[in-house]
Amino acid sequence: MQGWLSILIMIALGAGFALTSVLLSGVLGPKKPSAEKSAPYECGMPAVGDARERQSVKFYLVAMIFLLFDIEVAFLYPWAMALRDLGWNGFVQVLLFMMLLLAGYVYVWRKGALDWGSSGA
Amino acid sequence: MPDIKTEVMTVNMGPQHPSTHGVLRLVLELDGETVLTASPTIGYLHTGIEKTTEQKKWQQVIPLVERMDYLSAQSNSMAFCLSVEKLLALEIPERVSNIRVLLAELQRINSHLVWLGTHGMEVGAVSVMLYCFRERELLLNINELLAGFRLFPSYMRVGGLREDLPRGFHAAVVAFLDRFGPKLDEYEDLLTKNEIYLKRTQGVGVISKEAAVAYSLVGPIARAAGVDYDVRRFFPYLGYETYDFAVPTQTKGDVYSRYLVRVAEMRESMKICRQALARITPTGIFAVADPRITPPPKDRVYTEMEALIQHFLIYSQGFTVPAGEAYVPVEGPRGEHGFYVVSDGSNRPWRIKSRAPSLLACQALERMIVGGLIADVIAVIGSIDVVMGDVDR
Amino acid sequence: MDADTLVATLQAAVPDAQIEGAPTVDPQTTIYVSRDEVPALARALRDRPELAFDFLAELTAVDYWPKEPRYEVVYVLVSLAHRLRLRMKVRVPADDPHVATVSGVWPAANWLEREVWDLFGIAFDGHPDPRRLLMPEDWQGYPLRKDYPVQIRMIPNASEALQVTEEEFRANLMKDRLTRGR
Amino acid sequence: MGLESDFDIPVLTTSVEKMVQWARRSSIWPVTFGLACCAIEMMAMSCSRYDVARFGAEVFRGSPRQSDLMIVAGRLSRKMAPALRRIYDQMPEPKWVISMGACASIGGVFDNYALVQGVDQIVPVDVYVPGCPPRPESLIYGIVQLQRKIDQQKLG
Repeated sequence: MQGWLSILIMIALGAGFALTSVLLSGVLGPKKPSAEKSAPYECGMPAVGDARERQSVKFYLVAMIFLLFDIEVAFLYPWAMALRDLGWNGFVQVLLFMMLLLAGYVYVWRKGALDWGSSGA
Repeated sequence: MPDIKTEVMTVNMGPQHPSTHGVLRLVLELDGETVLTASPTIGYLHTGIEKTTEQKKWQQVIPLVERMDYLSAQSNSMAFCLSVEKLLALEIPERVSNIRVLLAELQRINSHLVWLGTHGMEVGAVSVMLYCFRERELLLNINELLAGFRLFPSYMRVGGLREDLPRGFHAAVVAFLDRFGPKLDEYEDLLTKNEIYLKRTQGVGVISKEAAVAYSLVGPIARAAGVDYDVRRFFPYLGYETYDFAVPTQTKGDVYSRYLVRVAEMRESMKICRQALARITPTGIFAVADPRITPPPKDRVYTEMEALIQHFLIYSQGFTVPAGEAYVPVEGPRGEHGFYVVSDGSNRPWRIKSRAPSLLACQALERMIVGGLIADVIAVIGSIDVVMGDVDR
Repeated sequence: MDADTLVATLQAAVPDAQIEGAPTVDPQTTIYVSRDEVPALARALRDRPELAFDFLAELTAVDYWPKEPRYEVVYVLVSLAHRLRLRMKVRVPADDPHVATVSGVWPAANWLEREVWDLFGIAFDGHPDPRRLLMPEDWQGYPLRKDYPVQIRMIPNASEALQVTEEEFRANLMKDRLTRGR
Repeated sequence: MGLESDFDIPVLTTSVEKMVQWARRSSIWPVTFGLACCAIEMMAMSCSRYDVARFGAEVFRGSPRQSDLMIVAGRLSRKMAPALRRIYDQMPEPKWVISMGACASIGGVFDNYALVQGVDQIVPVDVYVPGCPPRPESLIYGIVQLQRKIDQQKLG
């Protein structure tokens, strides 16, 4: 249990600092809401629609692809920590895991989801 | 993914925007990140300077004219003085012309440094801005040495200069020129072969040679597209034909070639500055000897009656300019600019129109950014070096 | 090629145009032309190889208020090939100030003409987008006219609608899109 | 700064108000509202020679939502006045305005139809900085004066 205590204290301090600064500014900060203040910011011009405009679907696609490969890297960290005692057997398994994702990457690349440039114009 | 039907999104890159170099409003219609159409709206900095000049005396117009294109103040006041001196048919001493050439070239380096700094920061190279503004402070020290004012020294007057060069002026300019050469190489090391900068600027915001002439683009933008029009070569003034300097041009007309042209121009300006400095004697004549225009020296004003009357007349009524019109083109940092001056024979100008190269660069902006990405819009606005004071006057 | 040969070649190019030379102090030949020959002259100036004035440096106007004809529209043209400069001036009367547009010949003239319309009230017929360029859209009067006061004591209108409808937004954008659609 | 230290152990006590005002004034983030020539001097102020970072004000935020100081740097034309008012309204509440230069303060040399003769007709101004354009040092002096003003302000 001893080892975990220091991590818990660190998490508590981090979260505590974040929470107190947010709460303090919420409590002490003056609040004068007004219609002009809540109007969407359009570089000084009157807004046309509200701020929640529909985005192109390309952004969503790129976000999904990023998420996928990010999790792959997240899995590599614990593997890298335990590399010594996993030995060759672990290495081959990770290789297999990365091959699978590499196939996915090549597929995404071929389908053209990555080329961002002038797909429209 | 070309077959996905996407809706057009309208983005208002409005007057208050960190990278529109002032108050330019661009309404962009985007498909994803690709710019379909762009319509610039200007006028957010319209100061009505041309109307204000119509009620000022001739000598009082110089501070107003310097605040039009606030990055090239010295070459603005020089252009105005040349037009009015053409109307007055004054014979300007050779030493004054050399000093004016030196100050105009220093102003060109000054304006290009602000351009390189802000353009570099917008493309992501923040350190370039800190370096450029550090060198620019040395130039502002020279302006302060001349007239005690950093940005708008108003040192040039119709008929010559305000007073003679201060002591230590030669040493200050030589010190700046010696230090600036290697520093410019440092900036080139930062950007010219920088992989990120090349990717952000090559092939971006291209404008062809014919479109450059059709849209009356001048200066570094036109020379980057291959039009080698430089007023110092085509219609020489102030003895520019006696200086040897090259006019750098490129052919591709994209953001990168404009960068190359401007940096090469800074080197040429340094060459001209050295040649001009060699011709200028530390003390000597600094204004035309015409009593109607140049006020007498102070010691004579205290002792002689005529000098007192002449001094009083010049500073109360000013001088009258014969009726007529004149336009002397000058090669400013942003290309050909000058003042179309109309006089009706009184001591106040009738009409002053400033030719604004930035206005036409703003108009041609749409052709450069359509088809590119929204991040390229920022690089292109930085590359055409638009000064909104010059656009809106 | 000096002043009168330039005027002669231009006269030969457009025979029925009355071109009247004018004395100048600066090295630009100055000519007065009448209002309805501007399009023909503009095309001739740009397309004739021996003239080749393909660069419109400046387009502005001057208001000689008490004198009649009141306005003068000034075109400053540069021939890059022959290194020539020409100043073409058109007299415009006060009662019906309009001139034919040259934005077809030189695209640069689009904004320059809008600025002259905005500040002087001289209309350019055939202009693709005749709106104000510098002043706010709803501004009354033409500021650079001599009879317009320099200072007008007016409370600045700082309050504007929070929300603008789609039509109002589209209204003050450029009407014809230079590069419409994909 | 109102710090008392009446114990022998190294502890300082102060009131909440003084601590909050000290926090507010030592990091004022200006919104980039550079209009004309004064903007060039504002940039020179934020660069290495005059370095406003020593006073905690060198982060120029692009959007008004994240800034608490508006430096109106330049001449305000009539067409831009509504945009200035809107940007001022969209800034979160503890906000201050510095009117930099003669044109922003009183219209400066351009007394004509196109300029708003003084920004205080549109937004409440805290500090006026004279000069056309003011030297970077005088703008820094303006910011320091604003910091003194914030020190005496009451909370809430």
